[in-house]
Amino acid sequence: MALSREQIAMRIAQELKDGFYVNLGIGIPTLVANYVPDGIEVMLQSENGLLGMGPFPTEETIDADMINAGKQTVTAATGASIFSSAESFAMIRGGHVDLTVLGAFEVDVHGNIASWMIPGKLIKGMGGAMDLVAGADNIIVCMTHASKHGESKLLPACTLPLTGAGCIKKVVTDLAYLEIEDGCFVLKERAPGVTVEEIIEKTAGNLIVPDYVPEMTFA
Amino acid sequence: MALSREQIAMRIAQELKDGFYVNLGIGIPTLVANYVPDGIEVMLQSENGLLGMGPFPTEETIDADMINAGKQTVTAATGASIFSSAESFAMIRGGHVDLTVLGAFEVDVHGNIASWMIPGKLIKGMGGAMDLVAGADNIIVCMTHASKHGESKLLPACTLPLTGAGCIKKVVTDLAYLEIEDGCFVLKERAPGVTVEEIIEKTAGNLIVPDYVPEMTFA
Amino acid sequence: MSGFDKVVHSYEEAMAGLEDGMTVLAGGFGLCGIPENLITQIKKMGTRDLTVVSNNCGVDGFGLGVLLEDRQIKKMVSSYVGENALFEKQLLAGELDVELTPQGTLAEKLRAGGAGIPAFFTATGFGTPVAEGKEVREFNGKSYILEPSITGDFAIVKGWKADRYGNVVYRHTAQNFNPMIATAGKITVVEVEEIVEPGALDPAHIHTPGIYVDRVIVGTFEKRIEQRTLSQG
Amino acid sequence: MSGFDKVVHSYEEAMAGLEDGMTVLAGGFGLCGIPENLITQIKKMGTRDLTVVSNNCGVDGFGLGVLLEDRQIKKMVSSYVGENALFEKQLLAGELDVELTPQGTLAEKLRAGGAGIPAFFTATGFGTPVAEGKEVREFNGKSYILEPSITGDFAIVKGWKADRYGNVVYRHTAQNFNPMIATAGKITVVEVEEIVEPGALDPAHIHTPGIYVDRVIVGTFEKRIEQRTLSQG
Repeated sequence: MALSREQIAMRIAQELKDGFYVNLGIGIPTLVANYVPDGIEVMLQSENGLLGMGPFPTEETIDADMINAGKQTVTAATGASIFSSAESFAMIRGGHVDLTVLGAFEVDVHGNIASWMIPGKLIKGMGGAMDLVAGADNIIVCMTHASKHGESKLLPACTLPLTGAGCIKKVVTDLAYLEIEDGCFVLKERAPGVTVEEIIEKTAGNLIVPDYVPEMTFA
Repeated sequence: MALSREQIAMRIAQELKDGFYVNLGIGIPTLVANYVPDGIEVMLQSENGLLGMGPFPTEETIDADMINAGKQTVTAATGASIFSSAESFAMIRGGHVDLTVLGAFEVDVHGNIASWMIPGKLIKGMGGAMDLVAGADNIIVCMTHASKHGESKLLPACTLPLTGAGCIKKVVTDLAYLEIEDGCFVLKERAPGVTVEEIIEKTAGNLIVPDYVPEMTFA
Repeated sequence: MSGFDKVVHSYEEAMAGLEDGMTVLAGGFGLCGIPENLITQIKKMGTRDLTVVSNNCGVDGFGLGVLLEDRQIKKMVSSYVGENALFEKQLLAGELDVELTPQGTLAEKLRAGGAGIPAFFTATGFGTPVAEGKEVREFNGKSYILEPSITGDFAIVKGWKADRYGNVVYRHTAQNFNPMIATAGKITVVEVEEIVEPGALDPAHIHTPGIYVDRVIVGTFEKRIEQRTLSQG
Repeated sequence: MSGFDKVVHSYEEAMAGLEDGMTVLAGGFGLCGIPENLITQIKKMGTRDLTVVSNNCGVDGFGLGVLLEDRQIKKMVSSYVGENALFEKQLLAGELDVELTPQGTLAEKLRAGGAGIPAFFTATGFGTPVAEGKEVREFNGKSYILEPSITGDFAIVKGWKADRYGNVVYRHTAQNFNPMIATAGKITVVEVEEIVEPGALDPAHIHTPGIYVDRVIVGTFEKRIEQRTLSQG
């Protein structure tokens, strides 16, 4: 069975380590915050200028001046700091964020990512995504393995305008966890009940399949 | 009579305007703060990270954590702000300081200034002087017109390593106030009792002398 | 001795000198920390052919979106311009030019502009459409592109508290782009919720030192919320 | 759950990992805001062949000056190195290499290093010995030189108060180079006068967010004054 959005988030959350500073993109990445493993503390960085994002506010504490990068009203956690956009991207560009999780339209075997523009449709803009992928060493891309029409999103080469070049090493899809090495996708884990054959079929880019591909486990 | 150090400072202080942000170098420039004209308020910027430098402290208020760029203990004036060295030089380099006053070994007709190094003697370093002269539009150099041995410090071309190239337009010496225009010194004012002939004699760089050169006046 | 009393008492005074064709830098992220009333004043003035640099362009009918209604904006420099139907329409009709700039690069361009840095290298955008026509250079085996800085004729900023010297503090995440914007305008206008007495702001905790600020005005703000999200229970 | 408890309890722990030949970035301006005890620890450790980046090199017998006594410093990157006889002696004897860097360029190099900017253009130093061997480029008719950024293996920082998350505030002008230094070290160690409870620091007024800080230690400080100047009467 393909993973649900929540399960994708749960699998990504297994990559968190105690003391990590983490930037979570909009959509499935945001859900990762709900599955931080027990015994682990992470701090969420929001690129509009908040390190230490807390939960959503209540009717009593809601404040138009306290939002996250998704423009949602939030709170500040204990130990938070608030700063300018320049300082925020100094952290991001300077490689100080330990893990960045974001969605994508396509990734390819060279670690390229396309996530911000579909020519012919309106361009909404890249926001902070280009800075995030250029600045981070540790990025997890999460997306469905294939489009609704069955077209692979894991490609030999991205077809859409890039967000970043050669910067992606880890991908979690609804079918698998893969790493990108030496111009190939390497299949590391498969979703429970999903066959290696299905993954092979839905991966357009060069795929290395080890002899044994474990199923993901969820606590 | 050549101007005293205090008179040089007084003459420079006449260039202050209400609302100016001013950076004063070490030595005679520091004295300018003592002669701010009545009815005028200026704020002093100290490049170690203080905008709004106040007077020296008392025995009661002295604080090792509150110094100026000359490493003297100071106080903060009302309306002061304190910030990092990067922010301080963002102000300076970005041209936000209205007037910079500093000393020099030599200036020349091209607006070059040498103030930080005498080869063969020890090099102590340029500190913030190179940033100050590169960032400011409005700089007044103050110095003695000639060395103790009578050698002019207003030259056709600086002989010492430069602090900045083509950045000086105004010079106040113990003998005269001069401006630098189109590769010449232009004699604007002379010290009370100092003859045009003495200034000509002690100015090695090309000097333009208008028909009438007024004496400086001090209130 | 009025040199350090930067407080003005009308929005006309606050925006005096703004002319057709100028570049306006506007603080804010989404609708958070935007100079609402200074934008409204630009709408009232009817100034045209503006180049506006701001992370976003407001929404239909609020924030910078209101300047689209009478086509006052010729060009937008932003990182994200979604959530605005009128923007989309004018862009597709070729009535509006847009220069999309990565958010961190935009923030740094504004900081650099205010700090006298004309250009800097960044890895952001290398290998993407953003890099087109830009110099690429390697440092320590990684590729970077050269990005020029941004300055403007006017900077319009939303602060929380200011004193008459123009020292400003921002409230929570309404800080965002405002501090950099404040440094990069030939004329910087800050509107705030409260003007405090000289000395009331702690010198060590001023976000924008007064040296960057030309005019301060106190206003009232709607502070519209874009995504009202509340905790469950 | 100790990931965000960055407090260490000995200076040995604070400087663990420092090795011969490393680059150390040290905060402070003159003797103001210097990490006195972290410097003393380096002296104790006897680490050699260090490249030290700091605006100044202390004075004879205090601050970074103590690292000259056993010739632990191979190279200094500074803007001003006066007031230090031993420094002068070692420099003239060819035992010490010094790279003089304009103060504002030094501050910006450190900020850029921490912010992932490998190089930037500045007008500072154009036409002077500082520009030798550096690329010159014109922007809007003015000449600028390209300056590379600086990062280090260790950053040693003096703060006032910190919490266990590594959030730091500085006191008065003891701030100076410390915030940029804090961002530019692979390992950043901050010594402070007081460690406060989580939540005690106002999030909007933290000078150095904890993301830059690896270790925090509380110490006592001599805070020597270089130029004791008092008002007349």
